[in-house]
Amino acid sequence: MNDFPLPVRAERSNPLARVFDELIDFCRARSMFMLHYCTGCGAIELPPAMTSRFDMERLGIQPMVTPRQADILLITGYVSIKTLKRVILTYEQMGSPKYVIGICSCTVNGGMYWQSYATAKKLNEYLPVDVYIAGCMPRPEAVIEGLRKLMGEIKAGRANSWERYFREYDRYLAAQQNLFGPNWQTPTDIIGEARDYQLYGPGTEGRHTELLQQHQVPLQPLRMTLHSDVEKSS
Amino acid sequence: MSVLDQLLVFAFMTGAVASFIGDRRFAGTLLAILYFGQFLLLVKLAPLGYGAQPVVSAWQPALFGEVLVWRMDALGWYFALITVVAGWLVTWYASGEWGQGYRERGGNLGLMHTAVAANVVAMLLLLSSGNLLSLFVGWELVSWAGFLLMVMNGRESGGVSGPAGLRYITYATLGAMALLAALAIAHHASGSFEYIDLIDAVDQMTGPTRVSLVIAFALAFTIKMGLLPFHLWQAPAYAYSPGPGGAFLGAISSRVGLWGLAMVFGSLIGIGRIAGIELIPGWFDLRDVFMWVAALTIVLPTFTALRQNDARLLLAWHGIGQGGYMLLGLAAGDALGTGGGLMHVLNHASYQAPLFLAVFAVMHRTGTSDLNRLGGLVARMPLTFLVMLIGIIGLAGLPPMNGFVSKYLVYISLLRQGEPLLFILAVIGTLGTVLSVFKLLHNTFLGQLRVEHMEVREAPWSMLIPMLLMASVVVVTGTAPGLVLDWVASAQAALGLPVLDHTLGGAAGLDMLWVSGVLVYGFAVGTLLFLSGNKSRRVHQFDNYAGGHFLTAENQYQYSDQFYAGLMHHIGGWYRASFTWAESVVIASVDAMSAAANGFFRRTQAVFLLLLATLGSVAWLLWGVGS
Amino acid sequence: MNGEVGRPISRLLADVDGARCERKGDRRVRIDATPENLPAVLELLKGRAGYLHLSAITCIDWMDDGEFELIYHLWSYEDRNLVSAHIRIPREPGVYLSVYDLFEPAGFFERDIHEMYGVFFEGSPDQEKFILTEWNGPPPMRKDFDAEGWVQGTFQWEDYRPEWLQEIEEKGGGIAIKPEQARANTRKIRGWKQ
Amino acid sequence: MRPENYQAQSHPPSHEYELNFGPNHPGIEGNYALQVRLHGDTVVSAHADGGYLHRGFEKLMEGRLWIQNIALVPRICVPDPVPMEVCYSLAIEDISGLQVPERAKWLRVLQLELSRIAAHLFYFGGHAATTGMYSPSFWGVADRDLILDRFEELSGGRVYHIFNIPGGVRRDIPEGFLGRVSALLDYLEARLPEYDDLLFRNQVFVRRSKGVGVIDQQQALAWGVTGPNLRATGLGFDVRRDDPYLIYNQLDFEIPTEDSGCCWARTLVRRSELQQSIRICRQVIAALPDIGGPVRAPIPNPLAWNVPVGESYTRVESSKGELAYYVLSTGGEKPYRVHVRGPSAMHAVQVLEKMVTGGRLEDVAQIMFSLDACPPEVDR
Amino acid sequence: MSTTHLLIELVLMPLVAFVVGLAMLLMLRKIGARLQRRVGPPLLQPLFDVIKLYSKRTQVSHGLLHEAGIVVAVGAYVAIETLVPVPGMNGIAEKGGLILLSYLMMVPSLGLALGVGQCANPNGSIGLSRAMTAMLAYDIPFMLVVFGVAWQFQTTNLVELVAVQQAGGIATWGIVENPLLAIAGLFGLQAMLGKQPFEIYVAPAEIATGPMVEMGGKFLGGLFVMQSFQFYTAGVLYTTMFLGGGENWFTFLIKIFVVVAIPLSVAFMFPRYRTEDMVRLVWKWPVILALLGLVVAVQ
Repeated sequence: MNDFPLPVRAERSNPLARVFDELIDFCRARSMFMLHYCTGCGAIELPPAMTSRFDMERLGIQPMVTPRQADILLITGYVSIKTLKRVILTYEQMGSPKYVIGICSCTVNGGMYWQSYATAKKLNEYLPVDVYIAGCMPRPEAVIEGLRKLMGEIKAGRANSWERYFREYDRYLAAQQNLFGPNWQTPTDIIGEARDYQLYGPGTEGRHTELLQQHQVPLQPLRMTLHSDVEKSS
Repeated sequence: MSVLDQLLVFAFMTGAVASFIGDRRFAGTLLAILYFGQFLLLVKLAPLGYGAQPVVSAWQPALFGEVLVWRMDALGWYFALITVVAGWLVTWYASGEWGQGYRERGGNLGLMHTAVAANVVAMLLLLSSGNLLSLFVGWELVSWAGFLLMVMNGRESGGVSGPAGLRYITYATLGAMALLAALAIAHHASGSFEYIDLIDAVDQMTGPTRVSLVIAFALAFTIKMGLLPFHLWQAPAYAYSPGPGGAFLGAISSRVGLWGLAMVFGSLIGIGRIAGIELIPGWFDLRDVFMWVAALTIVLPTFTALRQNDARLLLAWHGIGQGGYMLLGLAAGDALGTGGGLMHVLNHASYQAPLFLAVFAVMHRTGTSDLNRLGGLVARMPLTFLVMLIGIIGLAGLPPMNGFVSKYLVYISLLRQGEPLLFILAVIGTLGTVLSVFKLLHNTFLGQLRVEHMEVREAPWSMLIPMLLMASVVVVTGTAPGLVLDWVASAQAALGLPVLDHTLGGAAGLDMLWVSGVLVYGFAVGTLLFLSGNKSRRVHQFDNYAGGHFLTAENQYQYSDQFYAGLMHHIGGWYRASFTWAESVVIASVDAMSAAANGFFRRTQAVFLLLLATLGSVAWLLWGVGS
Repeated sequence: MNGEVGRPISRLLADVDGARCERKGDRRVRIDATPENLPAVLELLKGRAGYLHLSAITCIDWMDDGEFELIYHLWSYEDRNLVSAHIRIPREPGVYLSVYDLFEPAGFFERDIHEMYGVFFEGSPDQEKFILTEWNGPPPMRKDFDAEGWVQGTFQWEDYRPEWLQEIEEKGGGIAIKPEQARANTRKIRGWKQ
Repeated sequence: MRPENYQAQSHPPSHEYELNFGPNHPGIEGNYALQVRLHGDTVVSAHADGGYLHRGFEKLMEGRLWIQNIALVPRICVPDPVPMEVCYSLAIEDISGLQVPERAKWLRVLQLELSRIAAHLFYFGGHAATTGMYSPSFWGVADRDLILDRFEELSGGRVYHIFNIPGGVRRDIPEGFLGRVSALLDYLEARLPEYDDLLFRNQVFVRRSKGVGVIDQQQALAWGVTGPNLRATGLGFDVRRDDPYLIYNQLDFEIPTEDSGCCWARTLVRRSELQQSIRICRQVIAALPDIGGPVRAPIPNPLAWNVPVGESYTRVESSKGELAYYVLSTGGEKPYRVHVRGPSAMHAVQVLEKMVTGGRLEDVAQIMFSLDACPPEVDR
Repeated sequence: MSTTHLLIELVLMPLVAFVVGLAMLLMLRKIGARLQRRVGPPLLQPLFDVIKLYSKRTQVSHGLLHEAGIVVAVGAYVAIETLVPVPGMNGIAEKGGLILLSYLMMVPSLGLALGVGQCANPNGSIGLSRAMTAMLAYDIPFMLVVFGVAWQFQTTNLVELVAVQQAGGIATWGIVENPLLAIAGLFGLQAMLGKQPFEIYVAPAEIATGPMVEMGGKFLGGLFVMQSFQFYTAGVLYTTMFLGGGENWFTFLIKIFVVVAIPLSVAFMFPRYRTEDMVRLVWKWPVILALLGLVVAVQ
């Protein structure tokens, strides 16, 4: 399944840089902003995990409102196809490093809705998933345990599966196109982003991105243009 | 021939050139050069700004046995400098693509140039008037020159400018009548039209005479300045003038009213004597009346501006409100207040003109100044945005721009005099301005770029450079207000007011050099902090949070109409209750009067009837506003 | 009171041809009506007997009979009685009248039935899709739509063979399940078209 | 989804603009969307958009055994799952004529009311959070957790209990359970005054919610509003009393009503209901020791159980309103048709759209929450 | 004062403000946690948040202005910190004064407004319009308070203000001399910090955190920094006006933390008002109190 194994954080030779990297990873692990997006019924166990009884904030986890602000996307339960589109858009709008946690059995393989025409089955076909927390539904302790596991992975510099989305975009796009049809597109520019982050890999572009580029209207960012620039171009 | 004569002749020459070849393609450039010549002559007069003796014109014609005298002092020079620079830069602005576009749209470019030049000449004549007679002549010229500029834009403004101009000239005639009355009183008391005789005579006047003299002068000048309750003519008249003309009018034209009031408060009658006229003994004197009028002039038009959806009207209403600060400072009477008030004239001109020009640049490119049809233009017109940004910070009176300095002086003056209510009204005006100008900036330049504006280009350099020059004045005089305060101090000295003790960085415990310095330092720290993060990645505006939905060009995703809806739920009723009602009454009456005047004018004894009609309308107006 | 409720309804419906009334329980009455007289029945129930509350409209697909059954569940706050009015309409073309003008809640139920069964209600205010806005297949609640088959065809049920399992399998352990033996196959269910 | 059109030619002037409440928005309850068009901060029109939680329950249930579906039904409404199980079981019992033992009935009532309390505690927090006050949700969710603990003790599941099956409940209560429930009720009652101080008597909250989102009784009846939302308009209709099931006709409880029909009234009704539920629970706890006997009627082999031919329209009162199941059996091992009539389906679509329109942006989320609509129940 | 000394102060003052401000952010969250019966975040949580946000790989920006807005918002507060005197450090406080400071404190908001404006999101724009309205609302009582304090002590210079109050001891503190103004000021502080019941411009349930809606990574981090500066500045300003400034760092820190703790504690017990209700409230009670205080001050 993993055609392109991801490198663990490269150890830098400069000890100062190493300490710096470790500090950043430590802070990333200790400050996880999760997106306030109740995708499925597992979301009902998040309020207990967040509120007075289990108090996620003591671990530095707090809910955030928009994808831009968040680090973790919690997929709490089954994702219907309609939701999955929004989830993918949301995921692409989040700022990397970003982590996806699949909560509930339904995200693993469709769970008890395996024969439903409306839900997507395996979440990791569409998005790189860092941690799965199985159960229907997992208890708040399990959710926190899963988050702690993710914390450990981040601290150790191993939680890099967000890079997979850039390196193997074609594969994820294939699954998305399979489900949503060939016209599927989002306003984000994953390939350009992959180039920006030096994550452009052999799997970034392929058959499916070609299909995407055929019909996608590329949304170039609105550059500030001065008089002279436009004069030249026009 | 003194330098003043050279200046006046040069100005006449500019006007003549404009009227003969103003519609040629190269005329704008030529005229800009001629204005620059005027500017150089003014620079030659610069010693006036540093305490030199007034310069007298050699040409002193007699009229009905009285001599017309022109003499430029520090105050006049200060105002003349602003006038000529404004005239120069707006002409430059109109000299290139804007002028062509204006002509293509069917505008009479030559007439516009002529009108601007006529305004400059008239104002120079007025500002250098040496006695009451030349004052009156200059006054009339300024009124009619302004009228010319206001009404010439009938077609482009959709027929709005004509009625607006007519309304203006009605008010202006009333002002002229008042000035005539003041002249009559003055001549009666002093036996001559000379300022010095009048100053001597004021002391011997009886109370009622003095009061009526002050009121007559004040009426004349406040109407021109657009102070409450005579402010209703100004906004539409300025807003619908052709672009550079509107900018010129908005920047300086109405400030001749303040010039007049400065003369009255300073040399002619004296603020001390005005304060001596007690309306409620021990509580309320005539100076308080001026201060309260000024304070209300700050607040009410500002909050009217808040409701405007047309960028030009919004700015024009603010122009009225800013006049309140100047008068408030002047009426405060001490060195700080008058210094702040006088400095605000230059400051106001320096940001109001580029703001108008920026709006007209946007109009030039997009064809509209309706705030609900714009948005997101910062990506397409960044320099125009910069000009507007600097302008609005100045207009709102936030540090480090120059608008803050002059307002600060006024605030401190009020603080020292223990006037909390006036102080808070001035603050409310500032806050209202912040709200209103942010709406202007947001709705024009921020938010979603509309699809029909995707291909819009930045304004041409012929328009940008004058705007940027003026905007740079805002920054420079904000950082080093001492440059202007020197001139202001000389003007104060010329008026016989207490002179402001200042440094290059400011006055009254304020040092803008330091403040600007730490702001730059702070921005540098902020930039360093910002750059310490990873490089940012630009995204398209459709790549945006919409509750998880996909944004497309079909979504209307821009908040601009009813921008302060929450506030208006609270104060919206106050507008309906008082203000728009009065406005509609006045508009309706003025319209009726204009129509009647038009009818009369086509009869035989035109002049007489016009005079009669104007007087009648004025009386009716006064009654209408007063009740 | 409860026992008496059935009778007034039957009296009420005496004028309507082809409407039969049957008491099913303490507070349950079943009416069998025809597509033609159902609006009249409902109007009578609402106007004369105070059946103000349309609790639900149920649609049943009798594929073998080529009919849809529509059941209108009405509740009377006064009588405290629930009436279910049954009608059958032909499966093709699957068009019926809306009762929105009588019962506003019908707007939602008719919209729901429209997208789930493809029954079109004439006069309903909004027959736009609500739930299945991004679904292009046939109306899924019809019996001839094979959800499981669709799922099998759409999703890849690749083997769950993580690395650790592969290691075990290489060593001869583990349980390899062939796709055709996996539980996710289509079982024959009565009334289903394969 | 709209066609991705990034190249429109021109825009109308932006007097109106769009905002999307949801699916990813803190002002929406769960995964649901409400698109509003606004002028200033006044809502011009609103368009509910559901289906994000659609799983096709009704289709799924046609493909599963009667007994398998018991595991499926509580998932239809996550915050208040017990009524789903009970209603489905009641329907099957109605069709097959199973006689439920008396003790099981009382146990079901106990669960139903505990579930209602839990749902209402959850609701208070949600409603307060839409007005910017987060402390009640922290308290409410934590107190609700204590109820979940009791459910866990009873059934092994915190949220989905799957405790009610056709014929009764799965097993009898553990030793000392009633005492612990009783202590929990004491605790909740002691907490209520604190909630009153924090929320229901909070003047800012009253100012925010009073007179907002008003439905009058006529509109409520016409729009098919049920449950606490209907009772907040002054009509004391409750399925528990007016169409009694289980043993509700043997219990002594009141139907609280309010007259104003605004968000504030809806919250107050739920607050009073919470007290009534505690009262009911206390009656059950008092009565249960005296009711012996089995907790489950014998049913055939559940894996090969062909429920006899028949149909049933069964209603219960969930915390959101009138919940009904239409179950049709053709005598097979699987249901031929199960139709779930959730109360939220009415509240969250037509009623919400109508109530939000003409209102204020500030109140959109509040109105949505005060209706206590449950999106999974709408989408099914 | 030597130039070196001044330069050190210019560096040190914002740094101290940042550290103390972060501690105040922590205090905010701790107070909330305690009121909600929780443990709350660990001690260095705000620092972790800021470092993490600055180290995000993706930094989504909608354009130059979006970036400049954050720079201005943070930078203006850095400048402001050098204008408020703290024990042992006056910075350039003598070059400004109360009125300059009141106006300078609008500059960060303006910077933020520019940045948010380019995000092209109506949620943000509504947030801005509400923030501006809130500013109009609370600045009126606040400026009255400023006027009253300046009149009371006959100076707008913060250094002199502190000196006068410290010379006379507690009896000359603003809060003792004119408690009405102090209460009005506290009211204004609540609104200035944008906490409930005046939290109209963040309002997650209505406009999805308003101005912050498109802010991620270092942009959000910048806002965190800005907020920490804001808490600190508000605390110091209030302390300087009413509590005699700081004799030494120990009492000074106690004072500013207590001052800031009051609005933060109130925040967790109220919902937010609607905009017009907020304006009405702020224009009523604080203004009346401030006017009464002015009467007292002028007497």
